[in-house]
Amino acid sequence: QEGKLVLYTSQPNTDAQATADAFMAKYPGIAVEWVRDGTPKIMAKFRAELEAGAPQADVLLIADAVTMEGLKAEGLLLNFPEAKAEGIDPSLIDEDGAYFATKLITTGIVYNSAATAIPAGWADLVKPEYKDQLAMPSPLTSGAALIHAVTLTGNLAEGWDYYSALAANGAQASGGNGDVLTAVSGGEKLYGMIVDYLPIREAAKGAPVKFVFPSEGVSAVTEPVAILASAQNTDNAKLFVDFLLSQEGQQLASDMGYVPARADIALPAGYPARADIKVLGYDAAAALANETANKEQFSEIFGQ
Amino acid sequence: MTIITLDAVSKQFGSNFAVRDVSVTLPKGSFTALLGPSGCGKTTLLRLIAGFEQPTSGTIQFDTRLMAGPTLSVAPEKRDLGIVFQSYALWPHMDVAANVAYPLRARGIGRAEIEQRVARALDMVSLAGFEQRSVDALSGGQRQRVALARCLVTGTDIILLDEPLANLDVHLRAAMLDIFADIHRRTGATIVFVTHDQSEALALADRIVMLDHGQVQQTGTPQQLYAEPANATVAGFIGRGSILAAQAATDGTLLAGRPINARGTGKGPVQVLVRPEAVRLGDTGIAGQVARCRYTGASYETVLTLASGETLMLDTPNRLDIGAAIHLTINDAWIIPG
Amino acid sequence: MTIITLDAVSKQFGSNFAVRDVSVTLPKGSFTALLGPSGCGKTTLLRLIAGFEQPTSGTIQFDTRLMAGPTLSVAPEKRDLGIVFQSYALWPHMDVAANVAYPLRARGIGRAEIEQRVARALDMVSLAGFEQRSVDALSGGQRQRVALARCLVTGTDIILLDEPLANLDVHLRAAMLDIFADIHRRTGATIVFVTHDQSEALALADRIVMLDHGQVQQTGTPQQLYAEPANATVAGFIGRGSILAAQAATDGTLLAGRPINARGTGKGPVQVLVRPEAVRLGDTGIAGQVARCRYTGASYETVLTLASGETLMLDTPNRLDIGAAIHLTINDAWIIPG
Amino acid sequence: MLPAVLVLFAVGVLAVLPLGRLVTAALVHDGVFDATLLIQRLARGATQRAILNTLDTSFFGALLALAIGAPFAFLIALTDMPWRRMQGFLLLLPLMIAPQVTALAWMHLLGPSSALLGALGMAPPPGTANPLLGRGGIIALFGVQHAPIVFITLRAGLALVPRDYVEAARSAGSGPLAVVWRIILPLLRPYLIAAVALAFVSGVGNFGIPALLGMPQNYLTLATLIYQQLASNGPAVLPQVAVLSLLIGVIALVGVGVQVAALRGGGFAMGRGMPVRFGLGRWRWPLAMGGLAVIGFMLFLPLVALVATSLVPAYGVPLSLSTLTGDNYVEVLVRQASTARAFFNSGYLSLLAAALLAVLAVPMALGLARLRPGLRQVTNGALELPYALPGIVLAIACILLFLRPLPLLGSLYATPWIILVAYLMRFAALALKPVDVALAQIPPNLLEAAAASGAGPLRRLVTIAAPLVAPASAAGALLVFMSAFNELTVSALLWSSRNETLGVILFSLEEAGLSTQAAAIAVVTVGVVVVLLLVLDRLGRRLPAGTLPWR
Ligand SMILES: Nc1ncnc2c1ncn2[C@@H]1O[C@H](COP(=O)(O)OP(=O)(O)OP(=O)(O)O)[C@@H](O)[C@H]1O
Ligand SMILES: Nc1ncnc2c1ncn2[C@@H]1O[C@H](COP(=O)(O)OP(=O)(O)OP(=O)(O)O)[C@@H](O)[C@H]1O
Ligand SMILES: [Mg+2]
Ligand SMILES: [Mg+2]
Repeated sequence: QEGKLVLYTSQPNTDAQATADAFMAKYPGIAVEWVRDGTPKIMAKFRAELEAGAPQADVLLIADAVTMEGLKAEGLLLNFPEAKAEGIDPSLIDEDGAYFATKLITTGIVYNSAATAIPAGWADLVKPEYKDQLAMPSPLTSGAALIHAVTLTGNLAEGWDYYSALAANGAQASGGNGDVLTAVSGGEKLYGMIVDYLPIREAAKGAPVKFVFPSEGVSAVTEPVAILASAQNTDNAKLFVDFLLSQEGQQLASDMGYVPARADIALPAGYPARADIKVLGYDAAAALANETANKEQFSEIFGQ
Repeated sequence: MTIITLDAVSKQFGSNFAVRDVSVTLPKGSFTALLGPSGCGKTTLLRLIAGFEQPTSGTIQFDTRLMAGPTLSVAPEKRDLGIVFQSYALWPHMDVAANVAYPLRARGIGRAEIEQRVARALDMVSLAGFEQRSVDALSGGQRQRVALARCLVTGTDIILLDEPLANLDVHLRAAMLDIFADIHRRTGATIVFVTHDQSEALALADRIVMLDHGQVQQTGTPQQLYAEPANATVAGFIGRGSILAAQAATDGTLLAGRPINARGTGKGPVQVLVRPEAVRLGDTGIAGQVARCRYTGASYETVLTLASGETLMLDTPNRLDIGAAIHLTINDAWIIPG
Repeated sequence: MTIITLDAVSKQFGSNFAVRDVSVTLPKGSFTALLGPSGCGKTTLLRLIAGFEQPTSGTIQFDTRLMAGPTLSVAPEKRDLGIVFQSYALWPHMDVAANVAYPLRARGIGRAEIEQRVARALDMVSLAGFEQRSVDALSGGQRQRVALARCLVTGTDIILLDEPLANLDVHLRAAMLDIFADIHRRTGATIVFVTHDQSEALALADRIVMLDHGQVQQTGTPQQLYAEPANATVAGFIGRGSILAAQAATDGTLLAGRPINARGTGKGPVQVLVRPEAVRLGDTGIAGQVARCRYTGASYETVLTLASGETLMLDTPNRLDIGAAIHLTINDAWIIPG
Repeated sequence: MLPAVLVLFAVGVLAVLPLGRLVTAALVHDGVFDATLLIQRLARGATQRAILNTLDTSFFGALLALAIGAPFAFLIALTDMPWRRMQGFLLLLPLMIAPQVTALAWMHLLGPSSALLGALGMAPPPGTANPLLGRGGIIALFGVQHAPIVFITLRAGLALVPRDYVEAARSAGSGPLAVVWRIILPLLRPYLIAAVALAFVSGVGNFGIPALLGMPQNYLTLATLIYQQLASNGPAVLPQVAVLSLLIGVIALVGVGVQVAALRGGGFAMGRGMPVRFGLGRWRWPLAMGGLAVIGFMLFLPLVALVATSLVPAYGVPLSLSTLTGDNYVEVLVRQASTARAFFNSGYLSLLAAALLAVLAVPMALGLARLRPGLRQVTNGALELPYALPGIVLAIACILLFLRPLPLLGSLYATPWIILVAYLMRFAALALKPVDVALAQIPPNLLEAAAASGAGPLRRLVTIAAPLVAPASAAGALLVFMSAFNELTVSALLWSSRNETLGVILFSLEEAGLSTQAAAIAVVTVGVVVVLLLVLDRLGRRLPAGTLPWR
């Protein structure tokens, strides 16, 4: 229980620091070095290292499972079936133990308090009163947004036609979730598709935004953690994974304002009861297989 | 053909007087040299006349028109004068013809007339055929002449020249002297030129205003300044010569105890200016010792030390040995006033 | 005290010869002027000696040491010479003492000795007490002297000066002439100086190398070049004078049909050089008409037109009227060879 | 000979190496030259649109920069307008402030939640898109951001116009305006072209402004297209990205080429002389006020908006006495250890880069001066490329280059030194330019006099050339420091644990939707820059004239 651990993560800075701090508090002998960036960029970094033949990271903690699926398919992940993952819905865990969900980040609807129409579900967003007022993250930029698109098109009856209707209604798809929050809280757009924790946290600080869990259900990403096959510090990496999945690690996620993956940990303030959140499912393997097609479909609809 | 009148003109930069209390009248059609050592205020005076500087006090008039005074200053572009800078200030982005035509364009004169007048001006400075040349492709003397043509082209009555020959070599300088004299004769303009070279001033001007420390030392014809300098500054600056102590009385002037032929007035101990050409070697007369002898081609410029310790300059046809004892007589001297 | 020998030195820039086939020997302790009009290659020749340029062909030797040749060129810093540039090239970020001390520092000389030698060098140029001055706070003449001190401080045997007086005013120039002469006497160094001013060359040098178009026109003492110029170029460049057509025969030389006293040799139609001081006005003799008369202070420089249409320059004590008919005799003339 | 070889080596390391690596990635696949990727890329609508957008915004942005910078250059360099120096100083600030921060400030100023406009009751209603988004906004901010470049370039040219030229024209009968139009402008033409070309190249390489103002509307320039490609497809598209980088490189090269040609071909030998100074007469004060108003609008309003944003608890909360809070500052400065670290990291990395480049610049410039003119041009161009390319491209090149351990040095990757190396590559041109100019102005005699004094090449370099160009290399170092301190895109891919830079922190806060905290950091950065500049201004009184661009 000593040495170091290199963590590549897409968690926001503050959360990354808190996670590392908590782990190091538990294992004082291990020095965590973490690098934080958006999922695509942290992956770009990882891939560049890979290309040059010297990957640095031991553990990846990134937004979505689809990317993990891809890495797994390339054989870049270390299987860790003996991880202590009890209490976590098995559907959230890779069957070979290549990656594990650490929390649930759902995507719903945010609106500016100045908005007159209050959306209740996804279907509302294509109505005329929402014309030109919707901001959404682009799947080309955000991994969560891609899964969201896959989930919605898979679960809503309209499929991709829903997105076409959004586009026809003047929705603006670009950037990441932070951009959507900025646009909506800044009043430039009145509505947005966005991950839950951002608006809930900002609303608590007084930002003029409210978050809605749409009636049709929400998509969710699981912020999976995985050990890389190329890891130098495999033992420490395993300790880290176990820590994240433990009650302690899960409580930490909740304290940071996320929906924890373990059912036995309470949700943070500002969220409805766990039972009231209807998470829509999706097929990660299919999502991976169709990743390019989905992105192209999206690009086509939104003319990008 | 304009009278330029400066009345008690001073110009201060900060607390430093560049020009102090200058009053001069430059008559119609005169050709005046502003002469003086470096930093004496010549350029400043010229720039005051041109309107690039405003006098701190005093007035400047062209004929009866007030150009600069306590409350008023006519902009340079409204003074209708021509100026040639030491740097020539030819605009490198225009060819010769365009440079010369510029003042006419600025006056809104028609194309045909411009062409004709430019040709005339270039002709006057013997540069016909150079119209399309780039100014970068001209020699110093040619540039100088283009600058002159540019200032002549409007037929202005006042031409100002700042050290017009300073950048030219000896032979070009002689040629330009002729051109200036010729232009003056042909245009009859009132010309003012700045120089620190006394030989230029003597050769060219019909009047010299000698300045030092911003103040006028003497105004007069070249002959007056050479033969009868108003003070030691002028005497030391113009021509070669030696300033010696002498005793003046009503019945004559004594130098080294011997009577000399001295012009001017003075009483008691005075200073006299002795020009080299007024000194003759002889077997008798004032005694001296050769201190230095320098070849000039035509003769040797010899410097003697007199018994008083003063030095005296004269020209000798042969090299004299350093230290040789000789005698000399002084045919002419000028008692320096004051 | 080094002999500088240039043997068939040429320097081309592109296809243009700046220096062409120059062979001269500058004896130990000589004081040589490189004289010539602008662009004749004086500076290039000096820079070849200093090592800033490499000859295209030919060799340069100091005593018996080959400095530059077909395959070799000693770097300037290894030639152990002093040079003073026209621009003085003082380093503005060092004070006077540091400027002068620099060559000693570069030679790794000790602090105490440096101080002493700098003081001696500054003393030699009468600048003791200026050690701590910034070079920007010096006048032109003072800068010139600092540059000179910098080049004297190492006690070098070769001193090169490029137009050392060109930027100074008349009075400073005279003072610097004395200083150079003095330095030469005291150090006995082999001095080469570049100038385009013939009077400087005449006054200062003991040998003159006159260049034109990169080629040596004549080498000799000042008196030789003045009195017996080797060709029309030298005759026209040095001193004032007129070049006139004459007829030479064994029994004498005829000018305008009258016999004149001509030195030199020649047969048939020749050109003679007539200096102004060799011309006397008289009642009889060669006839001429006054074309121009210019005041110089001591006299009037008068130009006559002769019957042949040629012009002749002389000095007259009074202003003559333009167009007046006069007669003159020529006491001395030089038959220009070739 | 030796200096030339050394320079070529340095340029090779600083410029050719990273670019060559990119070119190989773009055009060589499996060891054979293969341009199909390039052609495929060019055939795509998105690429063509991005090229067009890049040219469009950069060109009109440069023109706008000219329109803003030129009048100031004229007024400040040529007239007796009051407060000239202060205005010159303030006008340089946009250059010292990161483009992202500028864009952020303007968006906060003009959006519906603008605290400032809100207080005036002029804020657009909620639901109004930010007027700055899209082409117009990008052009406008390019204009603001690059006006200082035009200003500096033109001022350098104006300082060379001798007074005599102007006075000759005035005594020829031209009034001041005619003189400006007919004499000064034509003389300045090469500088005008160079200024526009420089502003244009800066626009081509700019990422921050089109990222904040264009990407939300899918208005992409080449720089943002590269970013988006990387972001959405990951490094799998590295070759594609390299191809796009080449395109940017070509456009930038053309701009640089125009600039070089302008300053060389059309350059007039202008004599040195007293500088020109026009008296404005009764227009003095009105013009000074007008100038200040423009600067106020360009600089202060957006900065005030940024400050306002940094003082509310969450973005969108209106600023009032009850919402006023210093929490964002406390959060970023005290609670997040990473911010303090970032200040330190950015500080010492920029300082090191500036110092190293300042020292290197003198021998490099000396060596450059020895190259054959043609080779010299090429070398200069090569050095400018890493500056003109978007930082993210350079970063990728650096990763490709330095990931594997180097002999002697080991791997630079995951150390701060890789950022330093990238800074050295990126900003070498900035440091070299002023030194190059200054060196050209040293009379060769000064060096020859040293040689004749017995000083060898090294001694001449150390004792003569270096001290004489020290002011210029200090000025270059200052530019490097400011640029590196504000830089976001290079370090974005190169930072590693505990080696984050200010830009990285700012960007990730913005990305996480924490606009208020991002604003707080931006405000602090601007503050630091201004304080630094003021300190320099103080020092500047003892430096030779012209060392600091505003003095
Ligand atoms: N713009 C200025 N500001 C301050 N001082 C000035 C200015 N112009 C001239 N001076 C000072 O005024 C004095 C006279 O300068 P001016 O240029 O008229 O001299 P000058 O006689 O033309 O000298 P030179 O022969 O060297 O050209 C000098 O002491 C000079 O330093
Ligand atoms: N570095 C150079 N490159 C090309 N040509 C040159 C160079 N240096 C000098 N020249 C040419 O060589 C010729 C001689 O120049 P040099 O400088 O030696 O003349 P100079 O006699 O010193 O003239 P000046 O009296 O004007 O200083 C000129 O035609 C000049 O243009
Ligand atoms: Mg002057
Ligand atoms: Mg020369």
